[in-house]
Amino acid sequence: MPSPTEDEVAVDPVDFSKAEVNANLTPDEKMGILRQMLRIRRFEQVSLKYYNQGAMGGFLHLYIGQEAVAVGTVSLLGKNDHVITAYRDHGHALAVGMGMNECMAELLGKATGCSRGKGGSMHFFAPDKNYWGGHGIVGGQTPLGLGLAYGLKYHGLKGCALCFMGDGAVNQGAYHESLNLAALWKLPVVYIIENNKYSMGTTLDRSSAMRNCLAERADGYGIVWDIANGEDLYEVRAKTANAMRRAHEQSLPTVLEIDTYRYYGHSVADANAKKYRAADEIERYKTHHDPIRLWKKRLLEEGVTTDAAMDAMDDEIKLEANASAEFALASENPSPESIFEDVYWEVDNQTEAGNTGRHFFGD
Amino acid sequence: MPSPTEDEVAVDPVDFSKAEVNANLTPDEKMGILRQMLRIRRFEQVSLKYYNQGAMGGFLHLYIGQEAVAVGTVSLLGKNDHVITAYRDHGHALAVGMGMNECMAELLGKATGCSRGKGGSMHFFAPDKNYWGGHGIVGGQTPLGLGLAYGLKYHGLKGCALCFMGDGAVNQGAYHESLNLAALWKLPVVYIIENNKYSMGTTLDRSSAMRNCLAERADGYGIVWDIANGEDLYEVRAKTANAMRRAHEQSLPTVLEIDTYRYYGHSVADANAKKYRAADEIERYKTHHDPIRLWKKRLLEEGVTTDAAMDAMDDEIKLEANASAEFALASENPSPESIFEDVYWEVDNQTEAGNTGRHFFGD
Amino acid sequence: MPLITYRKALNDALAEEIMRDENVVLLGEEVARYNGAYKVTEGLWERFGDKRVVDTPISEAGFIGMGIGASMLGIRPVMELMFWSFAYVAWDQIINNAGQVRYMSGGLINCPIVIRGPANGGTNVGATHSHTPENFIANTPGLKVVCPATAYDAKGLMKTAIRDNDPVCVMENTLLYGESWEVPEEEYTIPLGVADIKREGTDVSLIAHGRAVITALKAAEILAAEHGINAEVLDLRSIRPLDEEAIMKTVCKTHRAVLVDENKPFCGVSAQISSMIMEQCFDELDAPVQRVCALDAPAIYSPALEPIQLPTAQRIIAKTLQIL
Amino acid sequence: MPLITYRKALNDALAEEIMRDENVVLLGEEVARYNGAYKVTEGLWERFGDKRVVDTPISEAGFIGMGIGASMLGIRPVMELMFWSFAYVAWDQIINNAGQVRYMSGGLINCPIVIRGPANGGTNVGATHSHTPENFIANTPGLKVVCPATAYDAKGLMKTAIRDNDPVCVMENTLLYGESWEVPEEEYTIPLGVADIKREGTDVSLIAHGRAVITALKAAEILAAEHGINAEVLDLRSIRPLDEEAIMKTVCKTHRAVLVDENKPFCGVSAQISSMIMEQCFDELDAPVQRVCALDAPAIYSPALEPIQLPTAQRIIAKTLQIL
Ligand SMILES: Cc1ncc(C[n+]2csc(CCOP(=O)(O)OP(=O)(O)O)c2C)c(N)n1
Ligand SMILES: Cc1ncc(C[n+]2csc(CCOP(=O)(O)OP(=O)(O)O)c2C)c(N)n1
Ligand SMILES: [Mg+2]
Ligand SMILES: [Mg+2]
Repeated sequence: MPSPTEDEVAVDPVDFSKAEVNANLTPDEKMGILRQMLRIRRFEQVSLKYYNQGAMGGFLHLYIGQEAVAVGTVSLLGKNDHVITAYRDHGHALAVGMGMNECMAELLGKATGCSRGKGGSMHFFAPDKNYWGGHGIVGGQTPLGLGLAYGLKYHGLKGCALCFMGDGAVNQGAYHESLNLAALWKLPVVYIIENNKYSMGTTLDRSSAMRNCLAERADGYGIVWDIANGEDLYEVRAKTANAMRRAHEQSLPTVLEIDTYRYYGHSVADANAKKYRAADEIERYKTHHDPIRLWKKRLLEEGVTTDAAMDAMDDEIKLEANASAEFALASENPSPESIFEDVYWEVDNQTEAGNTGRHFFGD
Repeated sequence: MPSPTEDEVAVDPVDFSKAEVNANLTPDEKMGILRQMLRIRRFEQVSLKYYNQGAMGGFLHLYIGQEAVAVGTVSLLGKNDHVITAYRDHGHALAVGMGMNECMAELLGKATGCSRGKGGSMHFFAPDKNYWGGHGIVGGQTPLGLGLAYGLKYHGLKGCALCFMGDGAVNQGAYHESLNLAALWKLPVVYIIENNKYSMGTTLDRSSAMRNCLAERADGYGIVWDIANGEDLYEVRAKTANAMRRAHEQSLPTVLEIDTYRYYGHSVADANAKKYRAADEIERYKTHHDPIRLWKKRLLEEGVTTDAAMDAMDDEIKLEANASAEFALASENPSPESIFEDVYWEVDNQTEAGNTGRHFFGD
Repeated sequence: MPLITYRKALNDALAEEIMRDENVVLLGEEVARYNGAYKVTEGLWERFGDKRVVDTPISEAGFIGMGIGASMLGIRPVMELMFWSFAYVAWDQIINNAGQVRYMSGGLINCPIVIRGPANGGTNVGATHSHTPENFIANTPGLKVVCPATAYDAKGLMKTAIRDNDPVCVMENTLLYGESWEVPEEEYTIPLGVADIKREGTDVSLIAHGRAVITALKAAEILAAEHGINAEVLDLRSIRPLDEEAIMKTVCKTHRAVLVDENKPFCGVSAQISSMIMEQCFDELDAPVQRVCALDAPAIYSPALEPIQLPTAQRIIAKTLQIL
Repeated sequence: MPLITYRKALNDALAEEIMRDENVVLLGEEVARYNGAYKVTEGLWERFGDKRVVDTPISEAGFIGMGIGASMLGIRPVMELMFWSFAYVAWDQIINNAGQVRYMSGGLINCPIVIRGPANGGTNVGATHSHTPENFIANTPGLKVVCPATAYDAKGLMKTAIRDNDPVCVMENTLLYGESWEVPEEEYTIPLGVADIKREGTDVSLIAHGRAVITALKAAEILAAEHGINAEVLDLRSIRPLDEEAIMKTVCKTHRAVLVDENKPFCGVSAQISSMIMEQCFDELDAPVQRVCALDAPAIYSPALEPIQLPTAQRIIAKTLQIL
């Protein structure tokens, strides 16, 4: 059903490891991919522990189970490729190279957090790493992603914007407006629908009408689309590479739907996490479809590494994660005065504009 | 390209006059259709005259050229079928049977207007005739139309909502949210895209990305769609009847795109009306595709009537239109106090709720 | 009277109205099978079934607009916004369709719809999730808005809102859902547009709505205990319609007012109240009316800081002492 | 100085900024080939081409959000809303994305975007097309908003808005587009946050913004001619940032104020100004501050009535006489 176009790279339908982007991977790069997936998982497991201890406020939406999507896609990014996503954003943040320290500190609302304690779990940002957040309003980031692509094209840069979203987000109007604009103006944006089959407690079939899949709605705008199995890192990379090439070479958008699964509830506060999904469904995914487990198996099969080496890597990452918690706990809270910082650029930078007229009211 | 389904009525592809809804039309009914189209045209021609004289404010969006769409579709409505449209709403208003007097008076902002002078050209309403307006925000009426369908289904009534919109409106997010809901909940709504090929001065290809047509976007939601030639009354009726049957019998939505054309500018204030369209394009439509001219030709061919009879009808309607202007001009302006009427039902009806607390501020 | 939570009071109100009127239908994200993101609709889907309690996709403009359309046909939809903050994706539907269609039709149409959900900061969910748009709703003639501060008020106002023939926005508060108050077992309703003196006093009027009422009551206790000041606390309950008389009455009684709301200051509800007091009882005032609002920045996430961004008893006390 | 129209002044400002900074791009419905629904962008597409002046589909949420995203990468989009009323379909993008992203990112991002278009009633386009949301925008820390009343101000403020590194909303007025004022030929800018005394006076301060300034000036002339009252007219120009000092100064000078705006009364801009005056110069006031706003109903269509729904010189005069 996906609409193949002539610019598609022919890939072996059963083995995406042969796709050019994968065939060229060095053993080091393959280990790097494992490292990133493990960093996400261990970071989030530690965050969960502290959330449950009451060290954080608000929501904590865990990405565990979906790691291959963020890591596989982000592993392809070049200098002018940008990333933006929704509130389930820890995975993408770590994948683009953010440090666990500033991420964990953000969860604890500390001044050392990546967003200085102002954003929390849903709002990680690292523009220096082409990472534009972290957005809490479902679908709200989809026009922003388009804007990144517009900016690239305006500047004449060969790059693209990967704009991630959930399966529930496809029913927000802003996304459809964005699809039309992307197609009309040939903007290099790749919409990646991380289809984990639930929007909160609502199953896909109760939230979205479709013919065969969500990405297919792109057809109506003449946008090329594809679906990928999110447990297979090679497939994620191969199909994302196609979309990115389409963006880079032809300045065309793509909608890529990636099948995946989250192990935890919608957020940690989701009391119903085990009610709307059968326990064995979750078990089945953990056992048979876990992206980290499957990637490890691959690496062993390919003779890239050994169990011992992977365990050592994992241990090191666990230490890193725990250390980030120490760092975050030891960090200062933001000062009360900082409440009024980061509202206006002109005020923060004490420009003449920032010093003219009253910018803040009340007292 | 339209997606045919088994419930479609087989119609002769070249002659829609054979479709059941058309084959059963009596001569009187056929003359009734002509009458309604003429009423729209003559009403608007008179309104244009008074608009140009400065008797009206705001906008005047003329429907002339598109008459077969409103009249053809509305001619099929039964007791539980409802209509809602955008700001180009005079045609639908007259087609559902509103009087020229209250419509013309509304244009002049008089107390005798259908909306008591509060709505103007864009906001004609007649709930007693199942006509729910007249809405000025592009696409804003599309969820309302869905709500009418929801209400019908909730009440267990066999009916449907015809929700009209322009070709430019398909790019508003609310429409897409509505499509998903319509499909998901099987709501008896028919979205009718009156594709007159321009949204203000923007041509279709500069506003909408598509594969083949606008209606096709419905595919992504698994909604049946179709396209119709809006100059052919029989075709409009045949295809609308299919959609309505689908709504009535199966409680399913349809998107029906009807090709049509407006002779005047976007609104009468559209100074560029002749800049973004070649003069001969407009001429061609008037000469070869005018729905009234074509319908008259049909009626003559079918021997339903004579030129003289049609001329007599037209004269009578012109009188009616002119009389409506007299009526409107002679009507009173609304009183200044009426500014505060029709804001709250409870206040208007002087209920206890309406008399409790302050409802209006300032003085 | 039994003590029940604000959440349960709302739940009871919804259940009672569903039973009373077959046109009442609840719609919203996760309201049915999930029992509501904040459990306000708990058990209702099980009791009343698919027709009366409906889960929606994440399409606020679509489903709220749909509810408005259905209300034109006499359905009485009660729409849950998981957060009122999400109303901004449906803003056009709320302001232009629910708010203006009666007017534009010269009174031919009315929209008996209720839009409800929590509108508050204080739970560390960040700037996009902490809006309190009662000021904007009240700015719009055609709409009504209430902000109950207690379980008793929540139930009584919700029932009235559902029976009202105009669009009513009910702004609840996640921080209050779990708090308990006395609520009678027998049926009652509370009219819109009637404020409530939550504490009698003589020296100063603290005028508030929503959770700010609770904060004001705390401040009043401290003012009494530590400063010998006897504050009256007026709970507006309903913002539009507004009980202007009650405001004037308390101000004429105490001659001093401190207004408390959780809006951002610029054009917050308290700005309106202040300007009204100015216009209508200037000569009664012994001191300028003071305002205590949220600190004027987007809602901060940091759990250490967010509590001080909202009005605190301390800030209310400081403002009060300033004018006494 | 040449007399030029408000429209032309904006057009010149846009042209000059397009030439000055290659990152400035105009986007909006009909802004390019059609020359703008209200001709503000007339000739710009012909002069500057497809890259710099871009027609958009009718997708306000999509294209405004896109502009915000592009601004994060250093583009300086100037987005036209054909009417500010249409902002409500893009409200989430404006409030939550343009308004909050800097804060939520701890200052890592800024959005140098301008959103502009007319925001006014008075042209018989009905309730959905006549919104004046400067109060809501100003309620939102993170956003800025200006409402020029003259061609001179329109040009100077527009240029500053485009150069400002924060999101700035410029609210124009279709009734002013065709009016002319003196505008210097040499380049100038007007800082945001600086009010302007449009008429010196001693007896009462008329404080206004946007077209209400023109109405206030008319009222001042009549007050002088017919009542011997010398009114000062302060034009706020910029609502956020706000020139509070100028407000206090004029009030301390005249000791009486009548506030005029075209907002609906409940939480209109004048409510905020009134409450500020109350808090900060209560003792300077010889009479309660008065407000003149739009009559509190959705904008009526009727051309016979709409003019009286907006503030009139007569209403300003009546309020003034009441406190003098
Ligand atoms: C406009 C809006 N409506 C509702 C919500 C509340 N909400 C947050 S996440 C969510 C579910 C989204 O599901 P999906 O898009 O599938 O993403 P996932 O959580 O599965 O990653 C909902 C309803 C919101 N944040 N924004
Ligand atoms: C949300 C919104 N954006 C812009 C406008 C201004 N506007 C009114 S009609 C129109 C063109 C609509 O074209 P189309 O949908 O094709 O309908 P037609 O006028 O051809 O009947 C525009 C841009 C509006 N009313 N609402
Ligand atoms: Mg999901
Ligand atoms: Mg059109």
